[in-house]
Amino acid sequence: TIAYQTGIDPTKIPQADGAYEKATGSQINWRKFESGSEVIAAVASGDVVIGNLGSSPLAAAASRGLPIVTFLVADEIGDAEALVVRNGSKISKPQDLIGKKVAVPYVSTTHYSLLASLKHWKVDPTKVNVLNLRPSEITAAWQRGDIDAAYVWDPALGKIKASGKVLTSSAQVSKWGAPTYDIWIVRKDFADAHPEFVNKFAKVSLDAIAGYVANPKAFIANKDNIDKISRLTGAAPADVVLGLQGNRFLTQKDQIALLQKPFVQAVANTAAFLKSQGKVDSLQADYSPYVSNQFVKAAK
Amino acid sequence: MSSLSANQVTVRYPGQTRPALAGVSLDIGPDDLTVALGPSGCGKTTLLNLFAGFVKPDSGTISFAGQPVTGPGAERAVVFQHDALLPWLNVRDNVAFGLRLQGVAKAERLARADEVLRLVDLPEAGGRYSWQLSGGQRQRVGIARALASHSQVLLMDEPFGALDAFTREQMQELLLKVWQQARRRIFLITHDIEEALFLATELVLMSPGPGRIVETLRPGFSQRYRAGESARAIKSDPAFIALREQLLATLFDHRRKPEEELA
Amino acid sequence: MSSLSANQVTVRYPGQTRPALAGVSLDIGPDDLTVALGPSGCGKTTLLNLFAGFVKPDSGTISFAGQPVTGPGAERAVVFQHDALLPWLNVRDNVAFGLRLQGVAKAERLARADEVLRLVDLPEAGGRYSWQLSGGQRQRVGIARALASHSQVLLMDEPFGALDAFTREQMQELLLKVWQQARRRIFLITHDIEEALFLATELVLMSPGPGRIVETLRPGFSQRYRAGESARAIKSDPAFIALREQLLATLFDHRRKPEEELA
Amino acid sequence: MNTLETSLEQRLVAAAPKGVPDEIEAEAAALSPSVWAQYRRGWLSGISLLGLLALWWGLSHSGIVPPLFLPSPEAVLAKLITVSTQGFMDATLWQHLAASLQRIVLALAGAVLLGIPLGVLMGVSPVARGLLDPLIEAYRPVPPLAYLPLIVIWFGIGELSKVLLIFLAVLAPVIIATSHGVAQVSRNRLRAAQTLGASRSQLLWFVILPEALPEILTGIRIGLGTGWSTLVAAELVAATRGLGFMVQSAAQFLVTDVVILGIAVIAVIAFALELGLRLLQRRLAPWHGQLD
Amino acid sequence: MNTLETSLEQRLVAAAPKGVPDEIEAEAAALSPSVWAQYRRGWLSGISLLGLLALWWGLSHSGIVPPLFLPSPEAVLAKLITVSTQGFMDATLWQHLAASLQRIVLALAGAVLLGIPLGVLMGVSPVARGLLDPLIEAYRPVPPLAYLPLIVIWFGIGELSKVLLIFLAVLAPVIIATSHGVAQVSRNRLRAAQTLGASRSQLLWFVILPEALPEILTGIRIGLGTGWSTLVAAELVAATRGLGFMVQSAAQFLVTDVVILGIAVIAVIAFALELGLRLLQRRLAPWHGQLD
Ligand SMILES: Nc1ncnc2c1ncn2[C@@H]1O[C@H](COP(=O)(O)OP(=O)(O)OP(=O)(O)O)[C@@H](O)[C@H]1O
Ligand SMILES: Nc1ncnc2c1ncn2[C@@H]1O[C@H](COP(=O)(O)OP(=O)(O)OP(=O)(O)O)[C@@H](O)[C@H]1O
Ligand SMILES: [Mg+2]
Ligand SMILES: [Mg+2]
Repeated sequence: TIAYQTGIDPTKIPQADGAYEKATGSQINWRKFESGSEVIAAVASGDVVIGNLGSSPLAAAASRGLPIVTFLVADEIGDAEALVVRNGSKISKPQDLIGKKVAVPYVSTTHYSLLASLKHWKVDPTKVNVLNLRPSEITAAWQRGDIDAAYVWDPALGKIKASGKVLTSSAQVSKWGAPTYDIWIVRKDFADAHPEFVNKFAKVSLDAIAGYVANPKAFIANKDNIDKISRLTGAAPADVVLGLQGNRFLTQKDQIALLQKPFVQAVANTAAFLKSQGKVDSLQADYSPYVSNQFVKAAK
Repeated sequence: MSSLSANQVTVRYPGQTRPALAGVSLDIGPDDLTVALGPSGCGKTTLLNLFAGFVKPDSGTISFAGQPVTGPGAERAVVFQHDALLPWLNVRDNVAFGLRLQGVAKAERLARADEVLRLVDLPEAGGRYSWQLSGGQRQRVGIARALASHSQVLLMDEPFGALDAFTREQMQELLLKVWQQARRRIFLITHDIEEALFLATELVLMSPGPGRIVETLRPGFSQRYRAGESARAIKSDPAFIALREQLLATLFDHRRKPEEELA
Repeated sequence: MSSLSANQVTVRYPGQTRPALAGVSLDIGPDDLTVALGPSGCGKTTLLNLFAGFVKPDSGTISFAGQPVTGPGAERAVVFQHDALLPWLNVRDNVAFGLRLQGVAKAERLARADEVLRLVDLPEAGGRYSWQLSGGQRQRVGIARALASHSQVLLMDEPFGALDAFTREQMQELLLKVWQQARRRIFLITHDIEEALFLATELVLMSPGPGRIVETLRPGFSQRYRAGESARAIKSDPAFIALREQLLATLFDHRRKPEEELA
Repeated sequence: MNTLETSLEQRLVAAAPKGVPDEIEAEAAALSPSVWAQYRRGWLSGISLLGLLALWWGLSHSGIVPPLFLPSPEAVLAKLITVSTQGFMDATLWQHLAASLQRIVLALAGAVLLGIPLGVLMGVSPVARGLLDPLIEAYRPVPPLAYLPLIVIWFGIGELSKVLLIFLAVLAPVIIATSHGVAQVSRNRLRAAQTLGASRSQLLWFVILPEALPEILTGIRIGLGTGWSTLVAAELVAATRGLGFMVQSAAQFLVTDVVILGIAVIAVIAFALELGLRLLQRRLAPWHGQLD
Repeated sequence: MNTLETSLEQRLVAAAPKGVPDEIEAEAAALSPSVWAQYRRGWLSGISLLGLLALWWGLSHSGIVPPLFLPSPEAVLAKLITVSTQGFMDATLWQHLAASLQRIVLALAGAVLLGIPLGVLMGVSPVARGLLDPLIEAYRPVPPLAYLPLIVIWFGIGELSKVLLIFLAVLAPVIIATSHGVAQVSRNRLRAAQTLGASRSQLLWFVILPEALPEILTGIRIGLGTGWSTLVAAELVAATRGLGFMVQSAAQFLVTDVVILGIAVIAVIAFALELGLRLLQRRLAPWHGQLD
């Protein structure tokens, strides 16, 4: 069984086509999850062996010592997640956020990104009124003018951009040293027992990503692709296009490089950050056991 | 004119082929103590329910003091066959309940309740609850509740059915005193022929299938009691005994002819 | 030995200072039809509840055929003061209920129910529900239910209280027939002195405050009925009438001395 | 709530109806004296639902609420057609409905099969009540969303977890209502049955259960309501089909018309089940509400 | 469920107790004949809770379940101390508790103030029943998670929305139980009061409400349970404090011990409120369960 979320990326195409099944020669149960913490719970229960989630839930899970390995990066989040301030909220620079209401879904990558940007701006997070809202409620609250800013993803992002302006986006935050990713994890015992399955899984994914990276315009122009993604995620076709454009997808070469020191560092940073926020009790001494590029490498 | 009257009333319960009452007329005047006597299921309770306003006739009318009766009202107090006391109130509060509804002050209504409880020979039951009483005690609380109210009519469904002979006679005398002093019209159902004879100014004999009034008597013994004769004396008067035996024979005769009573 | 007996039983209800029964002993033998008579609240129902196994004595013992009574049982059928019929069953099924519990086949038990319903003069009420009956009809269904079962003892709490004179006499005769044929022990509570005299082989007079047995009579008229004399004849026998008047006087005497009956 | 009870007005005023029923219908009529009253009530209910619809229509067309949050009835109707033919999230409306219904029915069956015996036990035995009561009272108030992760960890992400969650929501009301109903059985009727020789189990089957039946059915009805309302929570767990899943997925992508459609379908289906249960209640316990 | 009802066994066997109460205590004793039975029941409840604790301890120490999923009781106890002194998510346990309690109490008060009159109306008038019944039946089964966005758009992200959500969860059981209780008031008692001159409103205050009271309180108790169980959903709406918020955040960070702690606190507080309500029920309706 494999857990996926409704992130928008090219690997949804082989998923829709049944290419994963063909390549691995086994039956795959695809299950959709709402949030990273639920994926973690499912993976922990043993019912799910491979799962898709954001990097900050991963940091939380790894800090709790869950036996999982990150073997593939779906994308690096770019402009698909952004901090938008509402027109009329009188926020023009980061310092204006003080005392304002900023909504994020807690424990999501945007939560991390928001806090990271506040740190970058040297704004005291305790002086900003950070509220926990799910994307659908963010849209509703935004409409009423109950919140002044929000850090979310599409389609809520698209809706609120219409009456606001982007203060920063994850592409920016990434440059400030706090990148966020959508990644795939695998249970360690499963990876040890069936490495070839994980290899094949990585290969199919990488091929799909390569197909997109090679010519994004053509990919998007192909209505068939968009429809498949739309059907799997429930997103409107227009939102699919935005989603694809808003993220940076990494080729095999990039991934091999990333899934070593840099990514371990990113996870460690995230975890340390969560700890400083009092969200995590203790840190692991070393996060490298939770990251491996061997499967991406083997996917040749 | 100021009487409680049923005029050609017919009542048919849902799903029954034969009416429970058919074309019954009865008039309870200001000075009347009307007693209904008749076999089980002949419609006595149904007639009382009509007077009380609990049941509406299918045809015919019920009126009180010239006004049609459309529902229950404080001027017509009822003593139920099965007490219908309020279990969350103690006996005293149950008896005072009618006065409380009328807005009588607490001290006054409780004093009145205690007085009436003495009358029904339950002077010390005031603090109890109805489920702590015996059958006959409950019945007397029900009577006390009706007596404590200032109704103009008393409708009583076998009020003394669960009482021993002595208490019963006490209650009969009490009832006659109330009738005489307060001038209330009274409609009473009983199965006790002696009681019916002793109390009634007007005695109606009813018969089932369909329920109707077959005979009306005016025994007149209650007037003698009112005039000062003692209850014992009246009940052992040979005239009384003769009438009792005669009535008994009538009732038995009526019943010996096989008549179906149930539809 | 095979009798139903109370031995020095005392019952005190929670929160009451005076016991409802104090040191009562009573033995109902195989051929007995014991009748209890006494003022309201003297503990008759309490005594019946002890025999039925509904109430446990605070001291003393209840035993049946040598065995202590620890709870209700099929050998002791009860007719309740307030019917206690099952509202989800029609009259016929209510009457057949005891047989159904015993596993009697449907056709047989319904036939038996119809037969007993005829005996209590309700031949056509079988298909109705209890809430569609008059007070007296309900009471008779309760009697029929107890009669239909094959109990060895019948415990009856004012079973004929809501019946007219004619039906009442019918039921009395029915009861005597049952007693005579089926040889059931019977314990019956009544407020009707004539009824008590007519039915009882043993008549216990009870008195309240605390409840106790003050006198025991053995009238012997039911044996005469069993021997073939007619009910009317017995009841108009001067000996019967004399005893009735005497008993009435006794009861009235007992009561005239003011005794508090409530604690 | 309960179409069975005669209304207060009926009880206050009169017992005798106007018409004279046919002799053949006599018996049946005796059991349902208020056919007319019910007919009139159906009519009133229609009015109030129409009113709700009108309010919705008015609100959505007035422009006070943007269509993103309250799509118009027409839009939802149109969506009904597309979703039921083309589907949403890889399944048609009917497939979603079937998946959810199956879960609800399984959970309900489980809750009834376990809850009624437990409730009876608690109503009958003070020991059972003493032991079980704190357990039920302890789990009952805990929000399903709070123990969702625990359920997933312990029972996985299969159907079991989803059904279990709904089951737990239905169970408590069924147990509570059953034990309440059982504990209120008339003492005199119990005694009467005992003196007719009823064994403990006969007492249960022939007196306690029939008398508690209306209350048990009320408990099931309340339980079914809470069951439906945990549907979304249950289908947060790795569902691929189901109305709750559909609503939740649609909400994530702000496809509000599908959300409202899902809500409406849940309301309609739950209402239909509720009416069915009431009918059952009326069939099984016609005597209910007829006593003094 | 209800400590009020005499148990079946009590009702089956005997009315007369063993001891002879003091004359002074007589009156009081008459109202609570089963003090001893209750004492014994408390003891049994203690056993069953201890059993639960032992099971938990055993499971968590056996190693079958990793502590990440089932922390040991000691760990949770330790967490209780840190969370109540140092706090979690920027607030101490007591602040979370206070925030949630305030919401629950407000919602409960609202539901009682609105639900009882509505329930009475529905129990009394067939017209009100016809009109209101479908509305209640339509909203009742809808999962709160599904209409959360609508609540936010209409009522914002303030306390109102949170309280409203809990309020709606409590309201339905209160209305249902009230209308059910009102509709079951004894016809003869109503008639008796009418013949003593009770006006419509006196009937309501002096007969209908007292008689329906035990059932209304049962409805409130059930409603309070469902209210607690929507706490997490309610506190998804931009809460910064609250037990539901605490549990939800902890679950997302996999801080299982805080999740369990939150669940335990909810259970304990809800249980305490429940016991209070039962006590109230016993005080207000001592006669309940005493009738044949
Ligand atoms: N709700 C009802 N539905 C159908 N039939 C009924 C109903 N109530 C009473 N009856 C029938 O109507 C007839 C008259 O009943 P009613 O209660 O008036 O008799 P009654 O004279 O008071 O008898 P009793 O002396 O036994 O109390 C009876 O045959 C009874 O079976
Ligand atoms: N549950 C109870 N709690 C307290 N006292 C009670 C209870 N039941 C009965 N009593 C009292 O016990 C006494 C005897 O009651 P019991 O019912 O045996 O009288 P009874 O002889 O049957 O009277 P009746 O002829 O009026 O039915 C009465 O004084 C009554 O008030
Ligand atoms: Mg009658
Ligand atoms: Mg008695």
